Order: sequence, then structure tokens, then C-alpha cells
Amino acid sequence: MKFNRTYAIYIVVLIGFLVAPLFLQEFRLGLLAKFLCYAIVAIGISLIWGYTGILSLGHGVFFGLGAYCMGMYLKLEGSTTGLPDFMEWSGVTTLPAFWKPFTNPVFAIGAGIIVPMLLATVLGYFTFKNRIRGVYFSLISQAIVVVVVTLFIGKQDLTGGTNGLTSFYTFLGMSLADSFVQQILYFVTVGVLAIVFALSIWLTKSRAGKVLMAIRDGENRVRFLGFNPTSYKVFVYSLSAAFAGVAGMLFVLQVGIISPAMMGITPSIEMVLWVAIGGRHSLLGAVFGAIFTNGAKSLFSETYPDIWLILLGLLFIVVVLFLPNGMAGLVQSIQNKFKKLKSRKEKSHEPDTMVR
Amino acid sequence: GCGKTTSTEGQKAMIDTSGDTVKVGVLHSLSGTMSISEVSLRDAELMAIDEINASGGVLGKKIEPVIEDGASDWPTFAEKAKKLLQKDQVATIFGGWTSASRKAMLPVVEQNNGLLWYPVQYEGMESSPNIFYTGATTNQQIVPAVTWLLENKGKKVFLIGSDYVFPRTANKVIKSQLKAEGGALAGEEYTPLGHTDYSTLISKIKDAKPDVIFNTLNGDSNVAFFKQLKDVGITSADIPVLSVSVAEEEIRGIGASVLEGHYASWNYYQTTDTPENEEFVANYKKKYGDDRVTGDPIEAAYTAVYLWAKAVEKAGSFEIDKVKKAADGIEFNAPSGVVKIEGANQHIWKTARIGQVQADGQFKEVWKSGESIKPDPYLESYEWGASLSNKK
Amino acid sequence: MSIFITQLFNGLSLGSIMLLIALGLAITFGLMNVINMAHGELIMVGAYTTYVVQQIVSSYLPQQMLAYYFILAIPLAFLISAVLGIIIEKTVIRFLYDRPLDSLLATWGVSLILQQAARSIFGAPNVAVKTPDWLDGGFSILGATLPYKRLFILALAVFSIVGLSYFLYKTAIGRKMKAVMLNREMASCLGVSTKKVDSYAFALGSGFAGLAGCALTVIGPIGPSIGTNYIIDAFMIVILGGIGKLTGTVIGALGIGILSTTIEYTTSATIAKVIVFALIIAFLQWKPSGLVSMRTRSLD
Amino acid sequence: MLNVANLQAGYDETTILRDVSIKVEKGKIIAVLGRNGVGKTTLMKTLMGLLKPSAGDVVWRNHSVKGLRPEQRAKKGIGYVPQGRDIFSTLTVEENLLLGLEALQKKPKKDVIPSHVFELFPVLHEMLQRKGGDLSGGQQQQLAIARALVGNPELLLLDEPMEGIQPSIVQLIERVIIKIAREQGVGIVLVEHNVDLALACSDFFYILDHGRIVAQGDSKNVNLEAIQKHLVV
Amino acid sequence: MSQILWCDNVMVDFDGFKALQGVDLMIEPNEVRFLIGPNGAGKTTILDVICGKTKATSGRVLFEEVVNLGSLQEHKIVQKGIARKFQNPSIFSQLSVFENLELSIRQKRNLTSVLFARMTGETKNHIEKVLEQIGLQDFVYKQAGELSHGQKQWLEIGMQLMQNPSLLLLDEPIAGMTGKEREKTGELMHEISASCSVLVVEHDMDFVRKYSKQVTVMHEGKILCEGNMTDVQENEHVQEVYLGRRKQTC
Ligand SMILES: Nc1ncnc2c1ncn2[C@@H]1O[C@H](COP(=O)(O)OP(=O)(O)OP(=O)(O)O)[C@@H](O)[C@H]1O
Ligand SMILES: Nc1ncnc2c1ncn2[C@@H]1O[C@H](COP(=O)(O)OP(=O)(O)OP(=O)(O)O)[C@@H](O)[C@H]1O
Ligand SMILES: [Mg+2]
Ligand SMILES: [Mg+2]
Repeated sequence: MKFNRTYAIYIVVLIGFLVAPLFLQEFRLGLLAKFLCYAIVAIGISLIWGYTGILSLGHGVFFGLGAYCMGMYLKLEGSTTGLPDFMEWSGVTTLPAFWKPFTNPVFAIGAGIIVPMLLATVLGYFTFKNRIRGVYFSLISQAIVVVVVTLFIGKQDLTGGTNGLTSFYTFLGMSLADSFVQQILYFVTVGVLAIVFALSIWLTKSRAGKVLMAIRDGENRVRFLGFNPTSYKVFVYSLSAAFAGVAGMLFVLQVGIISPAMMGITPSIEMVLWVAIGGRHSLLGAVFGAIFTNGAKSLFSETYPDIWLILLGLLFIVVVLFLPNGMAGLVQSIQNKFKKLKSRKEKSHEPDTMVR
Repeated sequence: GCGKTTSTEGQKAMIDTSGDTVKVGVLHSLSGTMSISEVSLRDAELMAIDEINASGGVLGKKIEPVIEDGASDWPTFAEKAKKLLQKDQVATIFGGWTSASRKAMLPVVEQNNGLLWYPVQYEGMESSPNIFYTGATTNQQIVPAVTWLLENKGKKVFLIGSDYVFPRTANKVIKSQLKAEGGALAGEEYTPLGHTDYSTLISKIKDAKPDVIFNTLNGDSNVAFFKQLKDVGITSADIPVLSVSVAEEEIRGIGASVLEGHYASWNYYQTTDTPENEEFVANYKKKYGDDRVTGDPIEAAYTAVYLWAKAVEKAGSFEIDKVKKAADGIEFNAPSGVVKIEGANQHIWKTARIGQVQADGQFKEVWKSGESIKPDPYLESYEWGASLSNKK
Repeated sequence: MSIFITQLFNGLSLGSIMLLIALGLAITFGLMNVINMAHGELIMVGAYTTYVVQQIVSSYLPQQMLAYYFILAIPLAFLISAVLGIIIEKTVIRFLYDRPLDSLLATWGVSLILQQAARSIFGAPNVAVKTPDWLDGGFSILGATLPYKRLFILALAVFSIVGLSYFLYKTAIGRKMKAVMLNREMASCLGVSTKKVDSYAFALGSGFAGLAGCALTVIGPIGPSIGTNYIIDAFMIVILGGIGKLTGTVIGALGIGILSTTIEYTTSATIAKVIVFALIIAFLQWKPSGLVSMRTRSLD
Repeated sequence: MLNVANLQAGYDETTILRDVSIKVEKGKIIAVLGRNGVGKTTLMKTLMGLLKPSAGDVVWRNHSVKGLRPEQRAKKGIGYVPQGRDIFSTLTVEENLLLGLEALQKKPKKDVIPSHVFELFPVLHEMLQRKGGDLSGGQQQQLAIARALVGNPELLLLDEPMEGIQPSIVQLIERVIIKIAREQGVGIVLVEHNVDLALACSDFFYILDHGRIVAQGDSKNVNLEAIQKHLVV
Repeated sequence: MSQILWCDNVMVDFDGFKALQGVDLMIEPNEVRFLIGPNGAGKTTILDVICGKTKATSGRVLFEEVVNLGSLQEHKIVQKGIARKFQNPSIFSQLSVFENLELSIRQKRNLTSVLFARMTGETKNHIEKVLEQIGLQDFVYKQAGELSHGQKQWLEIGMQLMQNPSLLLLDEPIAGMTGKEREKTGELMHEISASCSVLVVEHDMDFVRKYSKQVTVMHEGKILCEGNMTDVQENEHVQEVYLGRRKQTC
């Protein structure tokens, strides 16, 4: 019966997102769409961090890779000469080989999922096989960010450098400027979010989900139960990378730009912060964390352009200090309080009664 | 059905002219690495707005600036530009510094048929119908500088720059110009943004023994580079460095003693000798403090606001398309001298100036182009430039 | 020949700079397991302290004193950052010792605040310090010029590392620190005042960050966001060296220094950066707990 | 000299100990018995100050130490050997022992480990430079006891000190406990699951069940049947 | 007859320190073997070697006569049917008692099969049964981390039972257990020895005396002697290094 209630909440939230367009003006809807993309990333991070205990400070890369894959397609679709504009003014005359397949939208979308997954799998396989854990992993993932970003900036003639990819006009022939198209995209985003969410819920409820949590508690102990942590970690890590990739693609379509800055250290860390604020152990919390944090960011920076960073910093500190399990944790504890008041016999498993 | 639809090309953008004020957007990086430079641009623009308001505003309406922070993050620039156009429905936006930020705002202003005034020298190869470029394009800053170097300082040029779009494109231009004008390339090096150890790069320069260094580094890197250049005992007498991103403000961050004797190429210096400038500098210091200095981008930002106001007055309306039409040929006595809008590519005519850093951190003008130079973002008027330009 | 010497020296010099940057972190992160993202900002504070000291000296003291303001700046930079460190420890870190990864997030917030604060106080543009004349120039051997500034930084680094390692490995309080970080409950049961030790340790780490900041002013920029230039490198060095091991940190720093200058000399700065980081990643695959590791037999 | 009155304590929302009162005289050995999970360790933690009592008082040498943090209590001469050893695993055996000296009120000018601990536990001397975490279970246990002894406490809290120690050394430790109690007048609280052993070397005993004292008495003359019923499930 | 485990001259060297110096050990199917010896003799180390936690410097460990454990990763060894209880309890403190047991079920442990694993009635019963055996029925949903020391010990034993292994390694299982529970453990050991062999490390002589048939004594990384308890007790050497004078103390 408890289950039904939680599921009911999920449904309500979903409906909320679906009717949002009726109440938001276009600009705000655009923002919300962007936040929902972030929410997809957040779910992935909650999976690896909250459930498996892997803190990745490099998810910006996966997000970026997905976004670039989509961006490359959009660039090619948009260009009259068959070359992206930036290549022309950086003196590239023929389309580089690895760009060619991106003329095909299906390939581009596929790549947007596969490429991040692949990178994650390779990276994860070695790092986890060599039993690199905790902070070491986090910082290595950060090093990856540095490498990738520096490469993307340095190989300007192939990637557009710091400018990144921008000025997209059409997607599959539809004008991206058209607000109707933007609404379609919004609903697509909500749909994807729902799917990703459902998938993750199912995973965490499965026995594999419990293995993941066990890994968080004591990876070596899991080995002595006959599980091989490596495969589980690689799996969940590349899954979350795939989520990030998908999010990246949707992001480009709706925000209309992707640049190395979006893959950098800062965004990567912010992604983790969304989840921390929402509640790392709760998928729904992660979703709201992403929306809430970015909402706050936009709001602060609109209202206090000079000191908004201070406000944001304070927000981070306060939440991390006083809400170790984020907003979800807060809700949880409030619920518990209610339960306590409601009935005392429910708690046959409460330690208290055990020492009666 | 949702909110008001204000997008798609050609369609008339919404401008909120109700009431006796008109909103304009001011969109620069107030945080992050780029705030080093961009904060002063905001100050300059606000000052211009105040002055105009003091003298009655435009079309009888006071200008009301809406300030946003681009946070040195390009997608943020896009988001904020969109917000300014769609939510605040501003008449125009003044903003940007890096090419990246401009490129990020470009599709937004075009899709919402908004207006953007971009006040910084840049690499050219662009002219959007919705952007006015009040900074120098390559043929008003880099090209004359190279020519001047080759004539006065020697033929062997070493190119260094931060690893991003402006330096790489600029250096492409320079290289083909060197070929055409008989210069020699001593070396070309790029360092990641935020790079602060230049010892090795300097070793390379020593090996190459160039006559001059053409410097397109930006921000922090300049500080490290010049300090470390001086440490190994290379002075402006040995190898002069000509920079295109070092203005008075940057000098304060590096230290005049470190830079003394090196060169820069701009269209304006705080020392530029015009009556308008005297007044401009005086007001600027009065408003923001005696220790503040002006500089080319600051002046360009200041000028941008006036040019827009003039265009609006001439058009008699805030409507983008009318304003754009009216803008063609408008002249203004800017601190840097008379500037004129070139309607064809929405850049402005400017005078090129080479300055040398003095002990007090100010520039001494050592050369200036006779009359102001016609903007030519695609370098079509140079036969060696043909290969570069790719105008559609 | 001269170029060889120059490059070798540049490598060492860069290494020493890296070392200075990483030293503080080797304490706060290596010993205390606090992932202090505000480390870069503590460096910034050190740099600004130097700037302020110079301003004061130049405006209130006779000119000939100006040559020596730097001597004054070094200890002050250490002190101010240390004090700030204590404040941060008391207000934020204190609650997070049992949640190291969370400390990363909280200190990230701290760094945002410090950056913006610096921007509001000193203005967004960079500021300049005039390095004292006695640091200008350099002496030359076999045609290579070794700038005094870099020699000075090298010396400072050596001095710091010696002092620190004595402190950590020879004194009781060093031992206490390690104990507290390993098991604070037990440490307190043995009569170690954990609160004190925490503050000392964090202050010390922050102080070294300040020191680094002061040293960096002679060769680098001084601005609100300089911290971001250094933070990642610092972390890389510490994990490369092996958490909690000073010797490792030293080797790591010098190694990276020489490696990157050499690669940069033969390729380009960008490539060098990529390769160095790639190498670090590869190395950690091979030696997951860094150059100098300390395993124990206990499960996890 | 230790006087615990109506103590109530537990873990955040869980109350474990209810109304526990015990007394420890100078030089006396007190045994605390009880099944698993009845609150023995919780009691020890509360005495040491690792857990805050929600009611009741802990009086040590006529001063309430209720509000004091563990380090303060240690400085007042309370030593603790926790269940599960809690060795500083990456520190050497020597460093572990030196840390024991922290408890001393007046610091010796030079850090030296009193030699008598090595007479007790020669292994430790052989392994001074080995990492604590690398020691065997029993060696760690010995180290934990030695570490507590170097701080020469006046009240010694031992939570299952014999766990994992070989018989011969167990006997040794028994003798030591008795010795320091008798000769140095150290009060000792001994949690021990082995009833015979516990009674053998204690003067007085308490039996905990479900966090309450259910029986107490003089160790020398007890009827085992009476207490067994509290100890079996 | 065919032994289930054969340690053949196993040596372990911790950078210089020889913890094991040639241990030969044979375990027959369904036997309960006790391993005793002074602290630091190498008992835990030999267990570490068997379950793959520590790699032997030389020598080999044969399981069911064919499998050379030395070449396998930990989880593979476990999948072969070797379960191990560590000296100080190590359980998943964030998971509930139930979940701890659920994960320990003998099952296909590869990702895909676990992903789609269902909680069958039979496994439920199995868990119920084990809960009975370890007496934690009242703590099914308690977080394992909040159990007392002894309760943790039990839980870990339970987790090993779930795997119904063919070789069970117990490192001081009754440490911190009170009288009755010791007996329970002892009987349990013999119960399960019907289906598997057990190798127990223990220091409590009364316990050993009560439940042992074969006892192996280790000392300084070597096998000192082997035999039933009574013989072992009489052994001069054993008394000297391990048991000590058996006179009544105090
Ligand atoms: N950290 C904790 N949080 C919540 N409850 C706990 C915690 N630690 C122990 N408990 C509960 O408190 C009760 C008493 O625990 P304690 O460790 O004092 O028992 P004990 O008498 O020491 O048992 P043992 O003889 O097994 O050590 C146990 O039922 C246990 O479930
Ligand atoms: N990683 C290691 N490095 C160095 N020495 C080690 C390491 N692991 C174990 N030792 C040493 O090996 C010896 C055997 O240890 P082991 O834990 O096997 O003894 P044990 O028989 O289990 O003792 P106990 O009965 O006390 O548990 C001990 O002297 C221990 O100090
Ligand atoms: Mg206990
Ligand atoms: Mg052992």
C-alpha cells in the first residue's frame, strides 16, 4: 500500500510537467525544458553516487559528447556548403571523415547515446578493475574532463573550439525557432525523463540494485559473496553516462548551443550538487534537485547579478551541512515524524521496542 | 496554447515601449574569468545611458538598463539574451566580449529578431543582420599593426596566442598577410586558457630569435607571460611585443614596469587627444573613481550606446528594422574621434592607432592611420585576403 | 647545452611551484580527507594579502622600505590564510569529517563565495604587485639565465617541505593529527583534543596555500579567479603522490613539472597538458594508490 | 570513586540503557555480564563519554563528568579498551603506543613508552615499526590493552579484552588486571562474556539484560544457576 | 580418501616478514577442522590465502583436487563454494538484515541474471530458516550497522549459511558470544558439516575441546602438530607456546 502511494506521487509529478506549458510563458518553458534535461543527468548521477557510491566529477563530458553528436548533425543540416561555418573560417576545405556519418540524424542520435557509453565503459572497466575507488576515482574523472575539454578547445578546426557549436536553425526540417516545435521538444523531454526515471526505479528495486548498494557499503565484502563488483559498477556507470548523453542531445535542441565550457569542471561539479541538494539517495529528489538548483541559479542571477554567486554558494553550504540527504531527506524525516505521531504499533521493528 | 509567441525571423520583435521608459539589456560577464575585462564595459554603457537620460533620453523616453550576468559561460549568454528579448522585451542589447559569447547570442538575436551591440575588437569573418559591431574588425587593428611592424620593427614575427578562436583566426590572417608583405614567420604557439607557466614558451622564443612578437594572449595569461618574459631578461628593446588584447586596464593588472616599451594596437587610448575624450575620461573617473582607467573596448561600449540612441532618434522608432535602416551612415563624435556606421556590414569606420606603453601605464601614440578605415570584416579589399573570406 | 639547462631548470621550477600549490592540499586533503575545493581561493587570499601589504607599505612607509615589503608579506600571507582556514573549519568543515565527499560540495560553495567576495572588495580586474628589485634579473650559467624569482620560489618550496615533514613525522602533534584523521572517536578516548587538532591541521594547510599565493604573485596574475587555474593540478599531484604521503607529493610535483615542460618544449602547451593528464590517469591505473601507497590488510 | 546513577542512554532515537546504577571502588574489579546486545558496550561508551546520557549522572571522584568530552575524561584518568580494538591501522605500533601517552595529565618532557608494557607483551616490542593494521587480531588486542596501560589510568574500562587472544596470554592478562587493581589501586570495569573467567578475577558483578541491571552481587559467592537464567536466551 | 582442500607448502611473505613458511593442510569432506595457535601464528593468513584475499608467495592451494585457487579472483573462489567469515564482523551496515541475507543466496552472480532475479518463495523460506538459526527474527528490517557486535557475528554466520557452501571458513566465530550462543554455534557447525566441510579458527579452548575432532596447531607460520584435542593438549611444545601452564589462575 505504501508502494502505491509513492507511485501515485510519481504520476502526479509527471502530470504536473505535462500541463506546465499551459501556465508558463515561452521563455520560462524553455528554461524548464533545459532543467528537465539536467534532471535526466541527475538521475544518472543519483544512480552511481547515491546508490553505488561512485562519485563522478566528469559527467559534463558525457553530457557534452551527447550534445556534440546532436550538434554536429544540426550543423551539417544547417550548412549550405556542406561544411560547418566554423570550419570554413578556420581553413578546413573538406569535411573530416568522422563528421561525415553525422549527416544522418539516426546515426547522430545513436552516437549521442553510444559514444558516452563507450567512453564510460572503457574508462570504468580499467578504473574499476584496478580497484580505484572513492576520491581517487572522482579526481581521475576530473582529469578526464581536463583532457577532453583541452582537446575540444585545441582541435578548433574539427570541433569549433571554445565557441563550440551554435547557430542551429532547423532539426529534421523543422525550424527550431518555432515555438510550436519547441513545445514538441519539451514534451519529448518529459517523455524521455519519464522513461529514464522508470528504468532507474526498476533497477534500484531489483536485486542488482541491492548489490549496488552493497558495493557502496563494502565493495570487498561483496567480492566475498561471489559477486564481481567491476561488472556491476561498469554497468551502472555507463548507464548513467548514456543518460547524460541523451540529456545532452535534448539540451542542444532546446538551448541551441554546446561548447566545451559545458563539459568543464564547473558544470560537472554542479551536476553533483543538484543531486546532493535534491537528495542523493532518492531519484525523485535528484530530479527536483536539478530543477530547484538551476531555478534558484537563474532567479538569483536575474535578481542580484552582482552577488548571486554568494547566494548560490550559501545555498550549497547550507544544504550540504544541514540536509545531508537533501530535500528528499528532509521530506522523509518529516514523514517519519508524522508516522511516529500516527501510530506506535506500526513500529514493531523500531529498535526501541526491542529493548522493551 | 502558451505564452506570447515572439519568435521566428522577420517577425516583428516585441519591444515594450509602454510607459515613459524603454528597456535595454546590458549583458556582460560579471563573474567568472571574463569579468576581469567585462565589468568595465558594463560601467561604460551605464555611464552613457545616464548621460543620455540626463539629456532627455531617446524619443522622450528614459532608458532603463536591465543588467544580466553572462558569467563567462556561453550558454548562459544565450539564456540571458533570450530572457532579455522575450521576457523584458528590451529595445536592444549591449553586451559580450569573447567571440564565443557573441556566437552564442547570435542565433538568439536573429531568431527573435532582436538587436545586439557588440563593443569589442574581434576576428572578423562575420556580419549578422541583427548585430552592430562597434569594436575594430581585423582590417582596422591587426592588419595595420602587422604592416607597421614589418616597416618599423623587423620581418621575423613570432605569433603567440591563447588557444581559442580569436587568436587562431587572427593569426591565420596575419600569416597570409606576412606572405603577401614579405614578412617571415618565426614561430606560432598557443597556450590553453588560464595557462600561467610561460618559461618553456619563452625558451622556444629565444631559440627562434624573432624580431617581434605578435601577442593575442588574453586575460590572466598576459600577466604571466610578460612577467616571465622580463625575468629572463628579454626587454622591449630586445624583442618588442605587440599586443591586441592588452589595454590600459590590463596594464594595471600586469604592472607598467613590466610592460614598459611594448606596443599595442587599438583605435583608442585614454591618452587619445580629442576634446570628447578629455570629457569622457574625466566623467568616467568622476563616476567610478580616480584609479579607474578607460580603454578601447570601454570607449567602444560607450560609443555603442550613443550610436544606438542616434539611430533610434533618426528612425523615430524603436522598431528593430527601422533602427537598422536608419543606422546606416550615422556619425558620432566619439572619444576616439569621428566614427561612422557602415550600413552594409553594420561595422563602424575607425582610426587605427599603435601605442607604446609608458612608465605610468598609459600609451603614447606612435602611429595612426591617416583617415578612419572602412570596416572590411571579410578582408575582401585585400587580394591576399580573398582566400580567407567565405562570405555566403 | 644552455637550452638543456634552461629547460631542466624550468622543469624544476614548475615542479617547485606545483609543490607549493599542492603542499597545503597534502595536509587538508591528504591527511584530513577534506576535499577542499576552496584551496585555490585560499591561494588567492595569499596573493591579495601580498598586494595589500604592498599597498600599505608603499603608501604609509618610506620608499626604501618598499624593497622589503615582500619579507613582511610572506608570513602575513600564511597567517591570514590560516586564520581564514580556521574560520572555514569552524563553520563548515567541522560538520563533514565523516562525509569526505560532501566536503567537496560544501567547500565548492565556499570557493564561490570567496571569489565573489574578492571581486566585490578588490574589483573584477587583476591587480599588480611590483616585485622588489632584489628579485629582478637572474644569474646565468653556461648561457642559461636562472631568474632569481624562480630560484626564490624553489628555495621557499624546499624550506616549506622540510619544515612540514619535520612537523608531521617528528612531532607529537603531527602524530595526533594522523590519529584523529584515522579514528577520531578512539583518538579522543586517548585524550587527544580532536577539535584543537582539526583546527591546527586545517589552519596549517590553509596557511601553506596562502604561502603559495604569495610566492605566485611574482610570476603570475593576481585576480579573483586565479584559484581556478591551480586547483586541479594541485589535486592531481596529491593523488599521484599517494594520499597522506609527503615524499610522494614531492616526487609527483617535480615529476609533473619536468614532464610537462619537456613535452611542451617538443610539442605545444595544449598537447603537453593533454598528455600529462593522460599519463597521470594511466599511471594511477597501474598504481591505484599513487607513487607512495599505504595498504593495510583490513577489508576496505 | 566512580558512581553511576540511574543512567539512561542510547543511539539517537533508540534508548538502550534504562536506569543503570553501578559503583566502582578504588582498586576493585567490576565485571559486567550479559547476553549479546543487552547494552554492555553501550554502557562503556556512555562512561567514556562517546554517548551522551539522556538521563542520570556519571560521577567520577566526586565530580560529575556528565558534560565532559571523551578527551577530557581521559585526561582525568579514565582509560578505555574498546570492543573491536580500534587500532590506528596506518600508524606504526610505536606511534599507537605513543598516542597512549596523551592521556597523562602532566606530559613527560620526552616521549618514552614505559618498558613494563613490553615485558607484558613482548610481541609488540618485536613489531614496533609494523603498521598497526597489519597485526594479527590478537596482536591488535594486545596493542589496544597496552595502549590503554601506558596512560596509566585510574579507572580502566575493558570491553571484552580477551577476545581473540591465545589462552596463555589470557591468563597473563588476568594476572595483570588483578595486579594493577591491587597494587596501583586502579578501578576496573570488565565486560566479559566468559562467566567463569569474569567471576574468577572480579570482586563484584552486575548483569545487564535489555539495558537494565537485573542482578548484581559479590563475585566470590554467587549461585551460578541464579545468574545463568539471565545469561541464556 | 579424496580431500576437499589441499594446501600444498604454502608460503606468504609480507615484504620481508614470513607470515607463512610452508603450510601443508588437508581437509576431508564433511569434517569440522579446528585451527588453533598463538596470536600471529598465521591462521587468518592461511584463510586469506584460501579465499584469495592474500596471494601466496609460493606453494598452491587445490580445491576439490582440481581447482587451483591461487589463480582465481576472490569472487570466482566464492562461486566455487568457499564461504568465509572474517575475524571482525564485516556486513553491509546500510542494508537491512534481510537484504544482507538475500544477497548471500547461492545464485548466479553475473549481472544479467541478478538484474532479473525474482524473490522466489523457496528463497524466502531459506532466509526465514536461517533467521531462525541465527536468532535475528526480531531484527529482520533493522539496519545491520545498528546491531551489536555479537549480533553482527551471527548475521555474518547467517550470510555464510545462505550460500550453502561446500567449504566454510570461520575465523573466531564465537568471539564475543555468551555461553548459550557458543553452544548453538558449536552445534550449528556440526549440523552443517553434514553438507560441507568447516575450517574453524578459535582461541577458546573449552569450545575447542567440546566440539573438535581433528585439531591443527599452527606456530610461526608452520604446522606445529595435528591430532585430537587431548593429544594436542598434552604436547609440551603446544602448552609452552600457546596454552600456557594450565594451573588455576587467581
Ligand atoms: N550504532 C547503533 N545504533 C543503533 N542501535 C545500536 C547501535 N549499536 C548498537 N545498537 C543496539 O544497541 C543494543 C546494545 O548494543 P551493545 O553493543 O551495547 O550490546 P552488547 O551488550 O555490547 O552486545 P555484545 O555482547 O554483542 O557486544 C543492541 O541491541 C544493538 O542493536
Ligand atoms: N600485511 C601484513 N604486513 C606485515 N605483516 C603482516 C601482514 N599481515 C599479517 N602480518 C603478520 O603475519 C602474522 C600472522 O598474522 P595472522 O593474522 O595470520 O595471525 P593469526 O594466526 O590470525 O593470529 P590471531 O590468532 O591473533 O588472529 C602476524 O605476525 C602479523 O603481524
Ligand atoms: Mg559489546
Ligand atoms: Mg586471526
